[in-house]
Amino acid sequence: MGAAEKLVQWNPTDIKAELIKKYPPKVARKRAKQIMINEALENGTPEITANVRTIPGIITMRGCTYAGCKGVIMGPTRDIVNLVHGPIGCSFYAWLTRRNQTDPGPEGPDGENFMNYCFSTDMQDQDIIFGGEKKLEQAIQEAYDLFHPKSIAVFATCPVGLIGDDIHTISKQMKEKLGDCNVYAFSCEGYKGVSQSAGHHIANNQVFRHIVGENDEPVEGKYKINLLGEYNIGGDGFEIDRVFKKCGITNISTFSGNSTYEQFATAHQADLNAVMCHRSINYVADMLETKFGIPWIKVNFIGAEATAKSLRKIAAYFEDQELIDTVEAVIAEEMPDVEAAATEILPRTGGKTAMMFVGGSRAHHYKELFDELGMKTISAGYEFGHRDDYEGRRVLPHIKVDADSRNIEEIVVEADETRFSPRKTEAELKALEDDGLKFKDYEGLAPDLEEGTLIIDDLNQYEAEKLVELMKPDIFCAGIKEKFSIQKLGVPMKQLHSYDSGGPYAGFKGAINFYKEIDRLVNSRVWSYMKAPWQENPQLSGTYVWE
Amino acid sequence: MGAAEKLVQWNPTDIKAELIKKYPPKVARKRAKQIMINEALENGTPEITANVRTIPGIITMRGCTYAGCKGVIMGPTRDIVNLVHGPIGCSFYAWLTRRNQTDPGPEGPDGENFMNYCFSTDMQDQDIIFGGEKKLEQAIQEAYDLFHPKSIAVFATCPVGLIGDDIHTISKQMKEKLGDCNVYAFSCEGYKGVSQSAGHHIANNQVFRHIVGENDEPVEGKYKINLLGEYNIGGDGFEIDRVFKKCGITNISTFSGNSTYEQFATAHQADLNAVMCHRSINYVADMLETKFGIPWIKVNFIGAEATAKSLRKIAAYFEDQELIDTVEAVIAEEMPDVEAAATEILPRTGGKTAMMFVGGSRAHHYKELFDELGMKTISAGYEFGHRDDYEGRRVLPHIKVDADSRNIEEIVVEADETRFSPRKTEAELKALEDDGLKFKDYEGLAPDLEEGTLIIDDLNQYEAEKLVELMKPDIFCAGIKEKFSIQKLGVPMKQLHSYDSGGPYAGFKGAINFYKEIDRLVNSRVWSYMKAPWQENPQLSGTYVWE
Amino acid sequence: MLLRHTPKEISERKALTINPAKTCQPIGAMYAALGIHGCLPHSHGSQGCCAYHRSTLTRHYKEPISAATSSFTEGASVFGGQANLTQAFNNIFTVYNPEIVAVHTTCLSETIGDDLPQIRKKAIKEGKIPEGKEVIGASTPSYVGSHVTGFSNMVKAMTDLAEPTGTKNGKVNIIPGWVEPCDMEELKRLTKLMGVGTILFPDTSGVLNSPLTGEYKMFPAGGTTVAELKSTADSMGTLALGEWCSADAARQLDKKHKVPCKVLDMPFGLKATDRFIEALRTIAGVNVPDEIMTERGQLVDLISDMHQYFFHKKVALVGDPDQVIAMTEFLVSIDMCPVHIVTGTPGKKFEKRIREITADMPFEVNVKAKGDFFLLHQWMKNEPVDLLISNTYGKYIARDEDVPLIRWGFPILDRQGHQYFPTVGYKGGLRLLEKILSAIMDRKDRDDPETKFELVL
Amino acid sequence: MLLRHTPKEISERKALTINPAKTCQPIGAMYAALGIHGCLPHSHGSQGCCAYHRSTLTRHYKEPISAATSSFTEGASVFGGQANLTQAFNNIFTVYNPEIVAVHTTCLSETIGDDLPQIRKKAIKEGKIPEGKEVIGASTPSYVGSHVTGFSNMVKAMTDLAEPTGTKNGKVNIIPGWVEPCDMEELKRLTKLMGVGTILFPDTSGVLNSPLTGEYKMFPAGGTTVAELKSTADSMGTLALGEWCSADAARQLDKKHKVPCKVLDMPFGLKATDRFIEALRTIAGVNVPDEIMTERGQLVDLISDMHQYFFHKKVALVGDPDQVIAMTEFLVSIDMCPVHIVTGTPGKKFEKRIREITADMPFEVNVKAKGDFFLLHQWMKNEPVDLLISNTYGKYIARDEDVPLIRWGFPILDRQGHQYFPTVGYKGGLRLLEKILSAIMDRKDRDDPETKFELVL
Repeated sequence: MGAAEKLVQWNPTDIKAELIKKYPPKVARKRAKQIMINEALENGTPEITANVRTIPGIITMRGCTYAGCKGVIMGPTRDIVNLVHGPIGCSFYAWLTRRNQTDPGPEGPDGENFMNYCFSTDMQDQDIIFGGEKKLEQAIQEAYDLFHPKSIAVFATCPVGLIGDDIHTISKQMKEKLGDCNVYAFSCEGYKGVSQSAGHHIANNQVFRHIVGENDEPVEGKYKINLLGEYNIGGDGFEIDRVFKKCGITNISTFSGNSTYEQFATAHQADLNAVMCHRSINYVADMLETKFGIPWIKVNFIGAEATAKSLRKIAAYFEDQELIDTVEAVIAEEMPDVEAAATEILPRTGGKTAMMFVGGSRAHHYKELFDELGMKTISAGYEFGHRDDYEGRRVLPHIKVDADSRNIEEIVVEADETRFSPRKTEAELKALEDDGLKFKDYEGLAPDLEEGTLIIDDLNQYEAEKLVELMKPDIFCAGIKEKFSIQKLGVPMKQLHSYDSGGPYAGFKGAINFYKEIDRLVNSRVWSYMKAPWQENPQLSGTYVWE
Repeated sequence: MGAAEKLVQWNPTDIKAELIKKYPPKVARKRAKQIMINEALENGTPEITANVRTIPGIITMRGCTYAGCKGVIMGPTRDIVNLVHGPIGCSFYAWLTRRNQTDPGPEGPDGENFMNYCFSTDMQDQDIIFGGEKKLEQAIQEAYDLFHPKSIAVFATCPVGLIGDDIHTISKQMKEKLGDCNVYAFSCEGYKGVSQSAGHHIANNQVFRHIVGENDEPVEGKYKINLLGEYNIGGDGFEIDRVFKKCGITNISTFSGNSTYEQFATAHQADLNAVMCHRSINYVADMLETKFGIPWIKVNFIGAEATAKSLRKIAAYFEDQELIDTVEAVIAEEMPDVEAAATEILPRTGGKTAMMFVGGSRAHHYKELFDELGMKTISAGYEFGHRDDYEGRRVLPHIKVDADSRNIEEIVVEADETRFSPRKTEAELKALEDDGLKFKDYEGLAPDLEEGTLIIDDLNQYEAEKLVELMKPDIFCAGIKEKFSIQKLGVPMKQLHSYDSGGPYAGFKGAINFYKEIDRLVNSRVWSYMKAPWQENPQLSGTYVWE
Repeated sequence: MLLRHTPKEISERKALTINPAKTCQPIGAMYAALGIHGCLPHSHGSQGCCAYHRSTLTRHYKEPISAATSSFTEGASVFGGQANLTQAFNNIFTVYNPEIVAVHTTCLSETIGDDLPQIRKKAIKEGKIPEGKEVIGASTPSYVGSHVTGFSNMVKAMTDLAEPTGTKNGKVNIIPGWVEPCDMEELKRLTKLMGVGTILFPDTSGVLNSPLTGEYKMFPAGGTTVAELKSTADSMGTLALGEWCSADAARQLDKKHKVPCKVLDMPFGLKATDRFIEALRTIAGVNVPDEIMTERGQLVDLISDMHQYFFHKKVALVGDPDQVIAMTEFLVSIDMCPVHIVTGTPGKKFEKRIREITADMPFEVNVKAKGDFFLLHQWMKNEPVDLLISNTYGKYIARDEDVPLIRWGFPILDRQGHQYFPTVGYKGGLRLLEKILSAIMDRKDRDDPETKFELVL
Repeated sequence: MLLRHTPKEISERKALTINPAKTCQPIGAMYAALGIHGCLPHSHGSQGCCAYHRSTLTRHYKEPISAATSSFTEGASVFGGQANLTQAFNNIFTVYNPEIVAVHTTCLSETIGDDLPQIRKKAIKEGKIPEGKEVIGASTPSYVGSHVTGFSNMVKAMTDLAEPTGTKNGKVNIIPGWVEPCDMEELKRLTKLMGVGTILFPDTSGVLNSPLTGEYKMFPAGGTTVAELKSTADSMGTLALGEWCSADAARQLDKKHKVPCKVLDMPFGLKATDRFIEALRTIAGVNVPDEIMTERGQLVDLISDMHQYFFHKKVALVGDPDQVIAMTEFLVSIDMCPVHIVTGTPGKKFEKRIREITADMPFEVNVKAKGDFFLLHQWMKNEPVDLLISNTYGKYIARDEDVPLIRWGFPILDRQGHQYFPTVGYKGGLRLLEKILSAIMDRKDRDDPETKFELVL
């Protein structure tokens, strides 16, 4: 059954009221500002409160700054030894749990790959009392002696900041001592900021400060770009790279799916930055533009149409007929399979409804795929998005910076004396803009959602359960923590962080995978088993019908 | 604890009385004749009754004629399609259940090997009513069309004889029709004879009649022998062949472990027949001598000493110094490992006791191994042996042939006009005999057992349980059917038909395997777990001792 | 290759069975008889049959299997087995003293036409069967049907003991069919939870999964007692689990003693177990207790959690009709696709039933009754599968075709656990799912390229 | 190779832990708290901790895991978490209305020195904790001990609820330690069979193996009730299963309420289960019922049947101290040889105990407390084994070294069954043997040359 009749008795305002009515007044007031009924007006939408503190005691989906920094951004880096300075837990939980895939490819089986390893200083109480600097230093040395990596990254967990271990100085000293190993640190204590988002920012800063631009050896390639904010979950990055290769586009560096140290180090040689996950990576995009003169555009490779559109944008940017033709040829070659799959599956998915509460961009990206399946997104939101991710970058100037955000370093970048070179003149950029190519722009989620759609920031478990009970979506998308409470309600739940164990869902082949997966989920007969026959028809006729 | 003190309160006569006292008089009388208290006299032992009917209703270890023919003798033949004519069961039960190993070796992965297959005409009621000849004919044709084997052997199960299917004529006709495939049949209905033994005889007859001597292409080799009555259970044959090879002895054909059709067909070119299992194969040995002039000697490769002894016998027969020296060298090379193993294990096995009730020769052969382990055989017997297997071939003339045996064909063989050639002159044989090499001779089990040892023919489940309860052996050896009733009594049981899943136990390496296996069994801590702590010490002290 | 001579091309075979997926009636009769307390099965034929059946059952259960035989000789085969059987009765009762002897025939005694009832009558007359001891007999010609038929015939023979007392016992007869001892235990646990008094027959629990204590009991504690078998005539009804294994006995009780019956599928998997519980619920007019509801919900939960790994995986399935039918329904219910289905037992209605169950599956289905492993293997060569469910003989195909194997059915000669961990009921369903999952995931972990190797599944 | 950088040569590491065999205290405290009925665990720290623990427990159980957090910000970290926690209490009881909130600390709140008891007192005073609701707190600094320590600390905190009424309740407290929900169920089944009234705490059965019914219960049916926890002070004694997991709580009850205690090994395997049953028997002065005797005998039977396959097989074993100690004893008792033994949890007495258990093994034993998977892997490279028993992280080593893996312990992220099929008790022993056997035999079937491929094992 489509969502329509299910929704009939509800309007968004009632639902919003339902969601917050049980809260203590203070909480209710705060949550009210984070729940927006979309008006989808040309000239923007009402303001939503986002990137604010999580309410203590309210069961949130959010993680911490360390998770955003070590887990999300640095997690996928293959040949960097990621050493966590702190008690064992933080390092343990971030060990292989995000399904970032990596391919030591050319170097083959002997290529450096530390992603299957977990490195920690395993701080003990005496380290907390007397300080952990010596132990960190020793740990860096032991890691170096065992593996001789080209780079070691140090991550701070909560106590480190409090006890005042100077991880940056230690790293600097060890870098000098070791000579052939770049060592640097991230002050990504879990208590910083209000969510993973702060960790992204901190990671962006240090990667840019310590790695980007380190290698000026020219990278070959006709159309050189970086792909920013793609983490190769379930092999998404592999599929996108497959398409790039087919188009003749050289992806110098992905931030940070399937990435290597050298890719970051040479990223400044690209002529365009294509930004996937705006939330987690826009800082690097901006800094690359300021320091090296590389423009950036927002792209989205989730959804076949979106992929085609993004490829066309890139081709348009390079203003090269050969590339434009190749891109069109590739699209023409890839789309038939996609359309065939859609045609077969659409009859079974069309008219169904979806909810998405993930990340800082995925909720937006995946709406594309559900559109292609004829499914309506009836509610969506981000776990750690900012206002600009909802309302678009046009609101950036108006976002008030609160205490939590102010604590996150904002590094000032200037044009590189020797290496800054604008890839396009102002005029060229203007011309491209007039042809519809938007630079440094992101319009956010809201405009893409229908009027009346509930947009909810930092959705929590209580609201999720209520939403599902009230609106009965055909599918709900979030993360592992939410998966089973939703499914207990008899609604299939798809993880859009880890993809359960599916993927890739990006690009053309990914779209087909996703169509099939959603078809499997929303049409699974499993949900019909929840009630036993005698629950359907409980009365006890004393006489059993024998043969 | 050694057997000694356990036995103290029993003497063999009492035990024998115990074993039969519960029987109805008729049964008691019969069993009394099959239970012999060994006197181990130089000039022979008292007479035992053997190879007589099993008593209906008494749970026997025995199988049937079909099992002896198809299962034992023909089972290990690799490249012959063994087609069972009858209802499905007989064929199913003989499918891969005997652990005969085979090695399509030289021909590699493409070498013919039908041993993993099970072929049956799966007779249905209409076949019983209207006869199964047409179906058999068709089945032979289908087997030929699918596999193009060089030979197809047909086996009759119980109903076939009764409904009068003429399997021999069918086989003859099909052999002619197919041209390049030797087809022949075995009338081995299960009801014939009194045990597997009749099946051995029937198999011997047909193999000799239809295969042996079929191929006169000379076989190369300096010291050519056949190994008779070795079935390569658990790889015994592989080990023996390894030793032969080392000694430079050419084993033309093993009857029938790891055998091929061609080996049988060229067996008449050997200069000596070495007989392992006297019971199952002596018929072929005799016929080969009569028809082709090949003498036979009894050998035993179970036990390191026995293996050395048997090799020396063969060397002695060929009267060739080079062979004699090689054999001595091989023995000198192999024995140290064996002795090392024995020295290590003997302290743990010495003085323990064993019982063996298997086959028609194994009970005798394995006594050798237990001797090497310092273990005493306190009772033994055969499942389907004849008097000569107990008392030696000297009693052959005195064995009265009863109705059951008379029904088993006794084929008359004459010297082959063209191919008969005595390998040794009467004088040569005499000389060798004088040097202690016995031809065509087997002294049987009894002389090798201590005086007073209980020798029991066709031991049944009831007697086995009683024996174990009364004499508490440290290990009991028989077949799969007996394994677990014995072990329930807390006595380890070793299968000497299938070796459980162990082996090889023949030759030098086999001896070491057996030492280790018996050490594991008689010293296993498992048997100490049968009683729970509270059974050892059942009284209930009301007050529990807390910390 | 172990089965290197098996060609991909399939040619029709009219007379030749290769690698059978069945064996003969008597072994089924013997297994069934072991489910009666204090019973000694007796094979009326040449001793080889008995030896083979005991060996096979022993290898499957790793337990002692006691059974006697008439040890036919050539003479008996000509003049009839009456003398042997009568003598056997005398020896059996004297030496082993069972409560009851359950005689089954063989192709031999059937071909010569021995008349069991008449021999039994005569033996009683001659006092060869002591007062208070029972002898039942089943005609189990090896050249008809299969081991399943023999099982069914012996279970049917048990109903000869049924003796109406005139007053109902308020119980339900449950005929479990050819399942493992632990399955019978599990059925008893479920009916007990439901609060339904039952007579389960046969019942091999406590017989073929007995403890090691240092004592050998020829007749262990378990099994349906003769008294219970007599009382089956007084039960309110009979639930026969499995058309092939159990229906005849149930209908016999109906025919002879007006005990109404219903034939259900064996309760393997969610739906068949639902029908079993629903039947107990309505017959006894009780509510389904929370404990059972929880077990059911756990099974549904695991299905939903793991559905992504089951979805559209292809399965080859071979076994006995009742088991295979229920398993096919279970596989289909979790969106797996049994594409090759074989039973060695004849019966066109088997193929019909399978076609119904698999009707809306996205793949074409090969199904054959009276088929064999050779055919199944050829099918697999033509359309490969992700999983093979079979008795131990499937391991040769599994290794050659490099397909994961789940051992299920009879006989299992090379693994342990089947006699201890039930696969019937909701809990049994959990075990089946666990086995299927490990099979699929072990293979995934083995074959995934390192780039795709997963920590979390 | 997945772990291609792991060298065979072992070099001493003073500061660097690689591939840990432990995690931090709070997750243990959270798991323990889930074993109280109607309890919401609360993590007093930054929200990342809570998110990580919930994710890991969810991946292990494939069940919803509800827990709240104080969501520290930088401010809270400077000025203390009292305000956050008090606000959390208010929100929790208003929105989720649990019976009890079980608070555990983190490295963050411990480092800044938050004082739970004081915060709790204040919150009660301010009415942030409603009448009749309970709050317990455990100090679980991540930089001390391991997840096992955290579990133990939370179980100890449960004893703060103990309230003597003056009259004994005639029951025995049983502290099962960190075992699976189904293990706790099995322990309850065994004590019930023994006729011993017990209070089992914590008890996650019915909480972390809940059914799929279309209804989401934040607080499922299972768990030890607050009333039961209060009553622990009136029990006749406490059996603590596992020195590391359970002893502290038991000794606390002894100290505070004179409830005598005994620390036993976790009942994995024959001997440890014998000691557990023997303890129940003597405490309650009852006889061991046949049903348990039969289960025991079945375990002994399977050991004897399969001994030939276990004999002198080498095993690498990694896990938590109490589990590994019991498993080591079990392996040795079936003549297997655990040659490399690691726990990530610190504790010299672990190494001592293992050395005692393995004293007369024919091979040298490597044992390390506060060890890691990296070291275990290096040991395995130096002396290969036939079997690895480990949590899911062992799969990387298993694949690289081509060693069969049995998943046992925490966390298991890639297989199902562990929450449904117990490994404690005699029946649990049967399951362990089945798993060990299949692991060994699957490998045998894979590796045997065709000439040695076996039908019967």
